Amino acid sequence: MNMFLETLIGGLLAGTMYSLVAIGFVLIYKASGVFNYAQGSLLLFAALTFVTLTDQGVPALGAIAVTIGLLVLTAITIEKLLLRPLTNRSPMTLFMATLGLSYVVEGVAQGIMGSQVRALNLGIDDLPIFLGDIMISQFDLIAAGVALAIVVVLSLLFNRTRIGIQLRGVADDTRAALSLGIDINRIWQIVWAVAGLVGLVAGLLWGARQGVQFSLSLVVLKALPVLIIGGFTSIPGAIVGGLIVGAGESLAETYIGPYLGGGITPWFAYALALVFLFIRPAGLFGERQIERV
Amino acid sequence: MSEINLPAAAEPIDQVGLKVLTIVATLALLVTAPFLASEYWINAIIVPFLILSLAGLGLNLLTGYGGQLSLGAGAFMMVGAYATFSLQLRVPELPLPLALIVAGFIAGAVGLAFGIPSTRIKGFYLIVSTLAAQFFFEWLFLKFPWFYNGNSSATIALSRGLSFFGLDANSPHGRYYLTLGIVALLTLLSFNLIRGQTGRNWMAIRDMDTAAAVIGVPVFRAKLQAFAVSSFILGIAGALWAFAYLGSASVQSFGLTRSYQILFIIIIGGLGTIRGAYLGAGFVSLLPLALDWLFQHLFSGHVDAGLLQNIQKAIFGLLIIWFLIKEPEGLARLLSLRRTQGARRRLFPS
Amino acid sequence: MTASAGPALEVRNVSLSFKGVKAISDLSFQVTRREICALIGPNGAGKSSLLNILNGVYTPDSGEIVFEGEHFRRMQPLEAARRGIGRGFQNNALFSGMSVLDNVIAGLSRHSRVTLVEEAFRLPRALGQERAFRDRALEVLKLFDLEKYAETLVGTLPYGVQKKVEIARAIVAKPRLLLLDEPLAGMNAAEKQEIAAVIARLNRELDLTVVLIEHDIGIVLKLAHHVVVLDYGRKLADGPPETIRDNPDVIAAYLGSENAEAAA
Amino acid sequence: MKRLLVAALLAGTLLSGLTPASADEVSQYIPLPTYRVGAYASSGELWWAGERDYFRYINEVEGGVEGVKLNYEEFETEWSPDRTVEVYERVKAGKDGSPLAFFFTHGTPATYALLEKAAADKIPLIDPAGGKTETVDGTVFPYAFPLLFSYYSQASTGINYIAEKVGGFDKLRGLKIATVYHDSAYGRASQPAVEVLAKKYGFENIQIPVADPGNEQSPQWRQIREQKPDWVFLRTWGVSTVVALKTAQRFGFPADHIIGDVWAGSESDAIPAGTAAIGYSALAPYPGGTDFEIHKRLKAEILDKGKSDLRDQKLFGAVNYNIGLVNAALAVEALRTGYKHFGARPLNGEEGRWAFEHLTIDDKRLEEIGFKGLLQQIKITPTDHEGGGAARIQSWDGEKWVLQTDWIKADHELLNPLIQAGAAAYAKENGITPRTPETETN
Repeated sequence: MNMFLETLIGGLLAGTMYSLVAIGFVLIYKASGVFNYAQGSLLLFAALTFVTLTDQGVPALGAIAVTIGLLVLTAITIEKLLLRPLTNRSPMTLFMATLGLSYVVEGVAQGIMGSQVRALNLGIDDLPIFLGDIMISQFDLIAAGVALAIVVVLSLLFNRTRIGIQLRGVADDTRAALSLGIDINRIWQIVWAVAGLVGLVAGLLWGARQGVQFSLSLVVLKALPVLIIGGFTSIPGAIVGGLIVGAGESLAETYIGPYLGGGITPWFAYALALVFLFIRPAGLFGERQIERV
Repeated sequence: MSEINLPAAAEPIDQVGLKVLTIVATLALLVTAPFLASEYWINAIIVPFLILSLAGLGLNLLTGYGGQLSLGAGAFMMVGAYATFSLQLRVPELPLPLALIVAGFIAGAVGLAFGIPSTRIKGFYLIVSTLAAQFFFEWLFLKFPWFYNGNSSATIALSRGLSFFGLDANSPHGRYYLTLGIVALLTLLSFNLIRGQTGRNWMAIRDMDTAAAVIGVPVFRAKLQAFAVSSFILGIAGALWAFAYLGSASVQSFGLTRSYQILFIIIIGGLGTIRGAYLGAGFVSLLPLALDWLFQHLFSGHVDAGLLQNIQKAIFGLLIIWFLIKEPEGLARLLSLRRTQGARRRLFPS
Repeated sequence: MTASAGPALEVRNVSLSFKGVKAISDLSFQVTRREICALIGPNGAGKSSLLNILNGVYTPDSGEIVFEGEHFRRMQPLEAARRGIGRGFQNNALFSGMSVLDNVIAGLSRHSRVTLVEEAFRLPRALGQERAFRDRALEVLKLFDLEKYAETLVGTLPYGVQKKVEIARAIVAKPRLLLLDEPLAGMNAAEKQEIAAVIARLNRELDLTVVLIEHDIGIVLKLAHHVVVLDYGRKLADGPPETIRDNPDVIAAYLGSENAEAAA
Repeated sequence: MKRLLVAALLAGTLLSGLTPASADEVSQYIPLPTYRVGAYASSGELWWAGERDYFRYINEVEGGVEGVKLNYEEFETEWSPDRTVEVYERVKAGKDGSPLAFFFTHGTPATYALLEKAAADKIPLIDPAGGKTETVDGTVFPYAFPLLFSYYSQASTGINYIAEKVGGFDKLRGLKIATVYHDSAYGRASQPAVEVLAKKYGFENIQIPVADPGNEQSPQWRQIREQKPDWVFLRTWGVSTVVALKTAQRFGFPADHIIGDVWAGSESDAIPAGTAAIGYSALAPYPGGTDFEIHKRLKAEILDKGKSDLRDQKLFGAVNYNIGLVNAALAVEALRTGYKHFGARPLNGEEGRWAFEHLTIDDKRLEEIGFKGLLQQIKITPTDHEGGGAARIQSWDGEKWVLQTDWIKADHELLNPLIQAGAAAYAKENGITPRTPETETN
């Protein structure tokens, strides 16, 4: 029983790490209807920039400021050179364009900053904590706290600020928002920049866990099932989806894995997502699309 | 050839003549290619180019014609390759061409199974199903030694080599003609499907699936057909990739990057066109070589090799974006002689 | 021709809502065989939603549909097509990447009997069917004077022509019930007359029952045998054109001041 | 304009097929399939720097090998076996008048992919501390050279080291030794050897797979916490090593009871793991460090003259850099052996095979070339394509790798029958008649 509980809790906490990545996708999807495959590359770019700067002796705060500046610039560039020319194209075209974007971001980031693995120490001691017999990872606990904080900050941003309310308008009904004179291009820039920031946070946490290197960009593959389960348009959905995927993977590897020879995590999340798709095509928190003909 | 004499307004006689001449020239070139090109060009460029074209064609039927986005092309190629290996190993009586066809059917059946969700899931949600296939088969074919006959390297190779009804096809020329023959045949069959009822059903679903259902297109069946036919072709392409090009293969030969590569081929070449697969495959095969050459001549020695490689990667990404923005119909349209055909089609309407 | 008497189509107590907002509430009416029934009402009255229920794009929350004596809680799009319900859409839903001819042939899909293999190898049956489909589609195109566009990519044609292609596609498979969503929208007066005449002729010569949505009251009153007025998902009036024109509720709610003038 | 662009690209490609011939002196062509892009670039970058620096040193300081200059050229593969095959096809005919004497595969999967092709083309595949273990048997695999340290030797050396730590082989009985492995052909390659060793010494063999890429390993290490093994043999690669070490720390498994294999024991693995890597040991057929004679020579002649390929000179002497040095040195010494026999001119594949099969580097030679301590003594024969089979053990102290032991040899008597059985099975399946080297001429 303890083993089960520990597996479950460990999985749930690990799941929040997936949620952190997924939130960036949700933001962009809500505002511009794009499944942004390049989110993983942006995450790598953000973390790599930060580490490169601190390696050069730039203090952490300064490095964060410069990284944020670069992320904003990147967001503006992407909006101008990619989103705007592709306005009103199908979600699939946009998706494929972001696939191309990921090549560009990875090429530029690693070309300039090199492909060496960098250590990233956030000063979090990852020593186990025990709750009775149940072991909990301190690092994952902190990551979960950060995820929660991001959700709170984002919901404040959406509900309390003018930009946020405009953004929600764009997400709900792009045409109506346009007719109200909302500058949708600027909204896109802001959202992509915010998604970059969320990517920075996720990149730092993941980077602290596994070193800042190319494989950071692969976490995108973990985020997709999370989004499917939680729904593409809901930030709470990203959290719940992450928890389900994390717990599901952990339990499956422990309890089903041995019968199948183990190593089933890469596809298990996708199988789980497929099951959810059959039951709830729009995800747990997503909005059902109404077909208009 | 009596049509040539008709005063067809659409195609003046000299144009038809030109067309015939082009076809004849192409055929002649294809047959004599092995004697014109070096062994390197056949082994390392032309054969893989043909196989990638075939894979592109397979995916194009599903994505470009059927409108169903797939990131699992590699998975279905993998199934075809491993099925061929198993058949050749365990049913040695079955000659290679038949084994390829059976392997194609197995891949088609697998594609059909992973296509079932497409009846409930639309648009890019479908990539979940195809990615599930990708990861599942990478795991399956590595996990269970039965699939690779338990050898320690977990790779598959045909121990008896390639033969085509008794003809030895192991030499570069043999591989070339084997590949060319299969690719040409499957292209012809695909072309027939596309211009018939099946193709119409697929395109109707791609252009507007709700309307298609309402006017009586059997959407469910047509989608599954698209998955099955596409996977059939991908499966055969996978077997050729493994045994006619690489010689031996492992799951890594059909990983996610392969799936992306096939997708890029059809984006660049032209979604929803047959020749797009060829143009795209040509582009994808030749671009890295061309960039290599260009960079070696321009910057060799001046720029760090790592930087060069990363710049090439970024350029490749930029080209993809550029194609999507400027030429959504890809090279097929760019190189089209009939540019006057009117406004652009819009694939995948939102 | 199957059921001897009774209505061709009956809508019984149908309700539909989106995200809690009622689009149609408890709607009932009947359409008699071989009549042209017009659905009118302001935007958002639930007219298109109703057509979507009739051929299975939407599932109603409650109620049922009776078509030629058979009861349906929910219609499936393909089932609807198979039973002979044709449909034209409000904003053209043509297959933009295909030629005019192919668009119309697509309407014959459910009659296709050839297998994939026959088609891949172009066996006689496949070729024969292809020829038959082509002939039938050309025949229908001729009806609309569209043969000259047969090989043109449909997305490149003007709106009015596309509208005609859509009707051609809807009737190519000889439906018994035709649902048309604003078939005359965006056309000039001459084109409207032309299409209205075609609809009337189809109705007369092919015994086709027609349910259409149209905003041009003048044409509706001339063309339709029966008018159903909807407002906010409810039925406001139901009857022959003459009585509708004089119904004070309808005038107040829908025809309004300027529309009343147009109707007069 | 667009057409012009496409035409230009096509023209460029066609031209790239034609190679400009530089006339006067013919150098030995050495193609290098490399990965500076993609998931494994972090190990690659240093590796190529080491290889290139050594080749440059040989060319510029020693005037080539026996007077023959080395003409090395890189090809990007992103560690993809398919792209390596493409490179192989491209270069197998040689270049500028030089045939191909051997082909570095730079990756186990690529070696697997090329095994049959290279045998048919008679081009030796060189994959030190990698490759297919059975190819140690040169009678069945004349053209495959898993030099130095096969995967079976890795397992055996690891167990030998554990035995040394616990105080003798008899103490292994009843211990639990878990292998955490990257779930791939590479990761599983040592399984048969561990199985035999477990039987011989009576320890419990626990195998735990980690699926690629391995960036979440809680279930695996929870299993370790449950089963409480005494030692963990870590056979991961890339990011999965870092995550393994970090997760081990989180689950309270001591790092000084984890022994990594060759490909899990570089700075790229240890540095990102931070404190979690302190005390972690790894097998080192290629130890890290700059205390070796060759490093002094390179520093003076290459680095200080600004000719190094290293982007960040802090990484001089990193494990991956030293891998590059050792690989390059093996190639150079083999070529030297060949030139002495065939004359100082570029060798072809068959001559290359002869050269590798007669490569001997004894202690004296190691001193001469400055590799003493960095490279073990090597003696390759037609029946033994490994030629070494020993490694030193190094431990991470938080800053750098520190050598703990001298060379520890694998138990070849135990492993050889296993290898020969595997090779014989392969020969039977593929209809190969094993050659009998004793009867061969030259």
